[in-house]
Amino acid sequence: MSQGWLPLITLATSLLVAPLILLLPERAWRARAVLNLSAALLKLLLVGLMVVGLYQGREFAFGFTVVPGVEFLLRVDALGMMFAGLSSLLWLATTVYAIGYLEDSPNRKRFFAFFSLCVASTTGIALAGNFFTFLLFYELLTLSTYPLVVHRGHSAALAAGTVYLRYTLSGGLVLLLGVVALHALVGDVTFGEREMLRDLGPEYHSLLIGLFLVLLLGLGVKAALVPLHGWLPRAMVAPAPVSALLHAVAVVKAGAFGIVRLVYDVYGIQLTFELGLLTLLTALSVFTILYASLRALAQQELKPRLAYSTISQVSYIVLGISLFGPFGTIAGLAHIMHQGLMKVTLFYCAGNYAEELGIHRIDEMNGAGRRMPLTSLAFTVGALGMIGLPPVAGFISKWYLGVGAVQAGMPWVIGVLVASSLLNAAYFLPILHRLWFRAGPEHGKGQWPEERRLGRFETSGWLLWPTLATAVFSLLAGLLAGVPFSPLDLATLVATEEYLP
Amino acid sequence: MIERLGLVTTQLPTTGSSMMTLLVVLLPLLLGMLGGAWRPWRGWPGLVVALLSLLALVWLTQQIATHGTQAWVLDLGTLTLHWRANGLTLLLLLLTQLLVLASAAYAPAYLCDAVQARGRGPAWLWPLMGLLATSLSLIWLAADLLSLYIGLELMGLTAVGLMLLPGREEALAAGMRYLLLALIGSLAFLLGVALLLGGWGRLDLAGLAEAVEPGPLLWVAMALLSAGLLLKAAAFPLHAWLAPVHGSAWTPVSALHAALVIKASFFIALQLWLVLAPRAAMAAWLVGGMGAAAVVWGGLLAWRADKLKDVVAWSTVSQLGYLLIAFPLLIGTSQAVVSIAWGGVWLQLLAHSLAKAAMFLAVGNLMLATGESRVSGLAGASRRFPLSLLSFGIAAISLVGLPPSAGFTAKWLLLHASLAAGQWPWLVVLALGTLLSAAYMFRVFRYSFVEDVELQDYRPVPLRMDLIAMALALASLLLGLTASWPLAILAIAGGVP
Amino acid sequence: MSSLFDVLPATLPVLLAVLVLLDRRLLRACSLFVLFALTVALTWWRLGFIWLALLETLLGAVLTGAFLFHALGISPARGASPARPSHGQDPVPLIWRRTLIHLIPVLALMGMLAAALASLPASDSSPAVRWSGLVLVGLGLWAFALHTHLLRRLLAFNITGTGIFLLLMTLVGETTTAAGQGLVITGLAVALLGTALGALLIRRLDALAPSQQPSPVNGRQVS
Amino acid sequence: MTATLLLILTLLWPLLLMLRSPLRVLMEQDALWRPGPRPKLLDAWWASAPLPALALALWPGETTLVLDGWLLGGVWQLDEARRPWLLFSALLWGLAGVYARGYLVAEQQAAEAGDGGTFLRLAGLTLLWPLTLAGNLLLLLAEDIPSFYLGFAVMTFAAYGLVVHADNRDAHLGGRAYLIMALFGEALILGGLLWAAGSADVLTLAALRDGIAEAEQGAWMAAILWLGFGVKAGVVGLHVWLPLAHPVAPTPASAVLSGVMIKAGLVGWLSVLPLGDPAAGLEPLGRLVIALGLVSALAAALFGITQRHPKAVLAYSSVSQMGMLTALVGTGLSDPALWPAMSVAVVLFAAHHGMTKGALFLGVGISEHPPRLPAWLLWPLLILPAVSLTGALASGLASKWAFKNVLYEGGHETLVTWLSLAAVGTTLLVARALWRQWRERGHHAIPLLGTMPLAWLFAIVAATSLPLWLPVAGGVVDSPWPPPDELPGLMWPVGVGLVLACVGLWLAAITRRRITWRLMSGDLWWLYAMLARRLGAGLQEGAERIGARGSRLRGRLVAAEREGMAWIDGLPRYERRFRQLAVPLMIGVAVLLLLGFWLG
Repeated sequence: MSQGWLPLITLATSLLVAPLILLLPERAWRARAVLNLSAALLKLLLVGLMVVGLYQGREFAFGFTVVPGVEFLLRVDALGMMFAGLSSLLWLATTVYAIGYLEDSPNRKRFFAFFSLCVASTTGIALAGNFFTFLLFYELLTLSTYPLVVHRGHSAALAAGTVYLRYTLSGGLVLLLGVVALHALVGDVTFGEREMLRDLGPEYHSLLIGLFLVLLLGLGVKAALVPLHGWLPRAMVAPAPVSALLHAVAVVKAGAFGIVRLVYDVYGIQLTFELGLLTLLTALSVFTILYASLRALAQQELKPRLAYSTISQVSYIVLGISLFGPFGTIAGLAHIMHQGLMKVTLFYCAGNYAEELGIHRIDEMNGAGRRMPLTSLAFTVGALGMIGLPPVAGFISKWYLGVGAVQAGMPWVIGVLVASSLLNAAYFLPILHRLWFRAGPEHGKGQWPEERRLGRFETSGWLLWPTLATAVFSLLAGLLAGVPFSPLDLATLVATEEYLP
Repeated sequence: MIERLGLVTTQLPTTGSSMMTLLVVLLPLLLGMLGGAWRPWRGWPGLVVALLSLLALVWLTQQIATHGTQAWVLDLGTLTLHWRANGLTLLLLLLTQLLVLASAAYAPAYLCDAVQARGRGPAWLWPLMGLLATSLSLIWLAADLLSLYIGLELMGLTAVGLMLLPGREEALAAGMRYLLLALIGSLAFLLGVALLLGGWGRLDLAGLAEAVEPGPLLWVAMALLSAGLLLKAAAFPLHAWLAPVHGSAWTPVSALHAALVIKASFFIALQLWLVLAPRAAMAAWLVGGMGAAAVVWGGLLAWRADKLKDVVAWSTVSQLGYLLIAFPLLIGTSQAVVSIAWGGVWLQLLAHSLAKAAMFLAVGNLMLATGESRVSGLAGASRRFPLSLLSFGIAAISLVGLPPSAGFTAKWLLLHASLAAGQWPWLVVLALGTLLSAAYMFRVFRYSFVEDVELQDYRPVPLRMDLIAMALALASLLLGLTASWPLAILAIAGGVP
Repeated sequence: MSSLFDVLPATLPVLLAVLVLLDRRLLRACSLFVLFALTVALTWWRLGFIWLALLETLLGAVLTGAFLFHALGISPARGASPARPSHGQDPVPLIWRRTLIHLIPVLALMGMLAAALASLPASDSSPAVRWSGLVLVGLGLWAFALHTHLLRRLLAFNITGTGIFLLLMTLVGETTTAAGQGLVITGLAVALLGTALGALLIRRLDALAPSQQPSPVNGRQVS
Repeated sequence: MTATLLLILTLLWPLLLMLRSPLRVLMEQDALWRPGPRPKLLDAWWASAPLPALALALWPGETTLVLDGWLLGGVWQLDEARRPWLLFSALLWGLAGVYARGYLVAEQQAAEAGDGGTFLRLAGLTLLWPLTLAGNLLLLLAEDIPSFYLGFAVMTFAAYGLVVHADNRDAHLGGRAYLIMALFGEALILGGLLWAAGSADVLTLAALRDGIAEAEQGAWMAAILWLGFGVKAGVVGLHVWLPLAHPVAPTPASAVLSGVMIKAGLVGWLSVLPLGDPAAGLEPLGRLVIALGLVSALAAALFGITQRHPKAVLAYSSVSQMGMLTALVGTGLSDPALWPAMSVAVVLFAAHHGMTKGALFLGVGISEHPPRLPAWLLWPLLILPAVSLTGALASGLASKWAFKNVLYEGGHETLVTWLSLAAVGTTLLVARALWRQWRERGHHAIPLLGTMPLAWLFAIVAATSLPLWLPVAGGVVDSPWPPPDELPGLMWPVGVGLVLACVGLWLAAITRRRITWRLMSGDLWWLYAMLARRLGAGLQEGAERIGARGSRLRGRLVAAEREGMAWIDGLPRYERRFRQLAVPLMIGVAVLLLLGFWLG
């Protein structure tokens, strides 16, 4: 029975940190840092324990009834563990980064409290065992990220916050309606009980299609599928660690993860396929991938470009899901992790450039590689990964996507992948060129917008080490994709569960 | 349906529970009198004594959980009064005691801070508050129309008196309007009661439930009763007195009023409908339609309101609309729908009461601290009054109906019930209401996050005031996941047929 | 003769009520209201409700009247001279269109009531009282909607209330008289309390804004 | 066991060397910004990067290394087919590395003296050179597709740094051309590999070849892959980066670019195309490949002679030679039966061209900075690899004989004729290159025993003696040299070429007029660039139009929102009515409810 408490404790590590942080005075930054870091480490440890337990075939579940027929359920499965692992890993990195990033800025207490809450919601989403619990944390995520988005408090941030709320709350509402409708149809939907909907019979099929669309609409907002993506580029006004977290794990991934759950654990891939919904997902994601890449190409500032790149990359996950067959599944799931690692690296780098040199626009980046070689190296790794070049993790995703597309009988998707790679290259390689091969202020041409010397190295160690760590991780995730416990391995585990009855 | 209301019972009350019930009803009044005599400037001593009635209530709960619904028949000569206590009653009593307690604990510090003992107002606060608690308890317990009428009138007049206490001009004008409309409302109620009495010659609800037969007399009586109660409950087209009244009232009074007084009228109306016209689906739809209009209208006006208290007051109008949707969901629908909606309605009532009280208290704190009553005066508040704002935020979560609050769970149940009943319009209404309430709540937050504002002088409020608001807000939040607990109380002893 | 004896106590209050509600001078209207209450008490006595007659005299006529006069600024201690002469004059702005429009809902209500009453057995003791009660209700509500002056609204409310009490007591049967009396007594007490509260409020509003012209009580449009 | 270790070391050693200097810099904090003397970057260790590869190529026996955790499962192996490639690639890389130490000595000295900019530029080169090498070696040794693609990509992108090393306008133009074309190539390769590997569900190259042969749409897969690798191999139309990138790179880098790296495209073809598989049914593709190869070979020659920069001329010569190789690969598709014999010839030809072209490129540097050698010795040494390239001598003769022999046996006389014509072109090209070298020869002599001349001399020796040491599949060819009676058939193109060259020279001499019309090197690039600009402008216009429409729409929405807000702001005015009409409204509600009750 004690195992049932493990998910709960994992959730509590970050959930309880929030009030504790609020209780600490604003000036006690050391205590806050220690608290944050120890909680992050503890959580990583607990998630590790659960992953090991999962491989040993143990069951972890915790639940109680909220109202008759509706259960709060935390459960550990391979899919959730992937997401939880990612979030706890990146939480650790981002906490370190945020401590350095927000040094000497106001409202740190509030920031870290909501930051913890945000991670707690992400963990909750990962551990949710049914749609009700999922929805709970999904909405909590919206709430806890809003103060982070408007953290700076200037009018642009507030406007972005308003847009963010408009999108996400409406999406959440639509999702709520969908989930309630599903609940009214078949009762409590525990993830993995796919037979509930499958056994409904053909007369329900049109209803199921409608429900799927409603749920997709709700989840698509956070996943930033194209007509619903408008909030993401604006949310860029948030501080860099927030952007990093929003893009890599928290909000965007929550949406994508929700779609994964919807397709695999609620409808079941077989039923989704039979209803013809996979084609819809494919079309949607393909359009998103190309459209967002084109938009990214037109951006002149670094963070918006990265934001559009996120929109495009997250759709890879949806694309992977929509390809019927184990390879597509593996691709989609592995990309959840891969994209998280790579994108978080890129955002850390963007933050480093902004903090150390005051760089926000792409044309200010000339020669920054010579001033900040390690950061630029990390950026290079991330960018190459986004393009899908080996040995960075992005290649693995792309490979499986391509193979999955062929197996799903849609080889034309490869063309989309290739086009997307080219577009990615078209908007990342010029940046790399500027970083490494253009003469800039370091060569006596012009000067940095706002240079500060934050640390002994090229920038403050708090900022540098997380950046390097995630870069190395994203490299290793690709280079050593075949070893046990790698993202690919976990994804394969999930996919086998899904396709083997 | 009347079983759910605890009107059918064969249980005779135990002496202990009778005593306890009396204690629960009368103790607040007694304490109020004492408070009026002594005018406490500290909340704690009174609070400790007031815990007595809470303890009595707990004991009563225990009794009823073991023995089932209890009913009392009071013979006063030829006049018979009927009282009963079941799960629902207990829940409402509990809520009342809790909120009155919280307001009472909040009031001394508030009065000290805000009013500085101007006039005789503060002396009247305590007895009136006690009286309010008593009359509310009476309403929850009453099982006949006479008791209900007495409770209703007592409550109405007390509420007017409480609202008038600040003694400022705008308070008086609004209060006068409130008084007149409340009186008219009770006249309509009385007229309805008169018709019922004339038609079937009895006033006890259980008896009436069996006796009444549909016909013009019943319909007219019900129409009059409902119209009067809806006026008192500030349902949509009859809501106009509400916002001005709150604008100038004292914060703890506003909290009590929005949380309980309005709910009492709603409770009576719903009870009468369930007892007397359980199949009048069409009329229930009309009430639901009023609710829908209330949701939209209240939401829109709250969104654009300039003053903080107006935002909260208009939000009350809007939220009451959610409760009015209970009518079409509970009346003339199948048993399955009713069993879902029943929990949803009362949970919504609980959630809204707690959250609204918390919100009024939090708003009071913010207004005291900033010295500003307008929403835009909150600029920069998030840095300076994090606790007040946090309690406001948590209460807002529940009001908007975002998880994991009780408001969310209630909304879930209501949505589920609407779907199960096939009544699609309510889905739209609930959705709209959520969006609107999110819009006006987050508008407040938006101002509070503004950073570039010069630091004006402000007075921090005592921590205890913040803590009380926080406690209520947390209660409304935590009820979301522990909703099975109030639902279990609802279900005990006659809650489920 | 007996029919006249029956009809007179029933029609007298109605007549008086019309006068109360439409009198241009407030002081006179208040005085008429006391008279009205006394006739109602008479009606109670005629119907055989002695307790009610007594209470009506005490609560309805004496105390309510006292509070009404208090609202006008006349207190027994200070004699009969009104503090503000303007209180005596409150011309009722009678615009025909408004008057008629406000009549529509009242008529609708009366129609409803009539329909309901029609399905009941006719009052064995005093049908006239029932109808006068009905008319009083309509009259009061109509005046309430029509007037904006607070005191007049209080008067209208009291008249409506009285109408309802009359109606109520003609409806109760033998067995339920006690219940009916309970309701009426509560109602009377509430009406008194309401009037008292209202009167105090009017005084207070008056005291708060003495400089406003015209005087706040007269000019105030509390709707 | 030793071979396996050597295999790992082959790939690891360049990476370790690469990391050495940045680590050294990192050790001393702030070394990057500190003025003053810097460590020596191009030392002997640096040049030793390809030594393990060389050792591995010479190590007897085959070896296979399976790495489960690596990418999607790594399989690296050295077999007889790979050995010649590895050998000549490693050799040329080594020679070029040694040569670079001499060639870049001026920059090296400036960097050591404390010129920060030069130091960083040089540091970039010293980092990317071993990385490119590692990619190249991985691509040769990899048997699993991901590793192969990884090697290919690493080599391609790291080489960008070598191309733009000079950091001037031309260098950046060359770099851009290189990168854009390479990206297209990579994209096509990725697409083809995914398609083919996905259809067959395989992860190794051998299985991939079988898969393509069996696949229903194998022809398309093969075509895409052929085009993808064709970018690297300089197939006509895709070759535009070669003449732009080669002249601007430092000479040793040009040597490896032309000598080894463009062979990677060829290796790619050999690795993924089902050559010699009669079941593949790729004959039409084969014919197309042959035709394109020949066009490539001839057109490049014609265009190349108009160039002035010797390295550009040599680059066109590479295009031409690769065109010939392309045609030979095409026969593997169109006439599968011929392939077993032809593959030997192709390897020989490729190795010959790699080494010889390497030597020629290195020679360009030598003619600019001639060592202390008498001119009668220096210029024949410079001419020797050129003659070899034309096929008149040494390794050129042997390789030409090898494929002609096969082609004659297969009955492809026409093809031989065309190839001979191409050889005429080659002769003209090398003559032109040497002429330009002569005209631009330098005078500042460098010591003979420096690293530069020695590496060059060794390259000439190795290039000319290639057939003697190259372990072509199944051992060294029994008799690499053609029988004497075949010589005229092999020699005539050279003769014709020489005559034409002399005529040209004579014409130029008698007219004494400079040939003013000169074609821009990079030929089709300019066309592509113009088309791309047009397309870009069109896209931009379209985007602007869409953007304008979007902003109009947004403006309209904002206006509507503002109107709506204004309307909502006006709502409170109705509140007064509600307040005034509370009682009638209450009655109204009652009436409505009554109606409701009445209706049921």
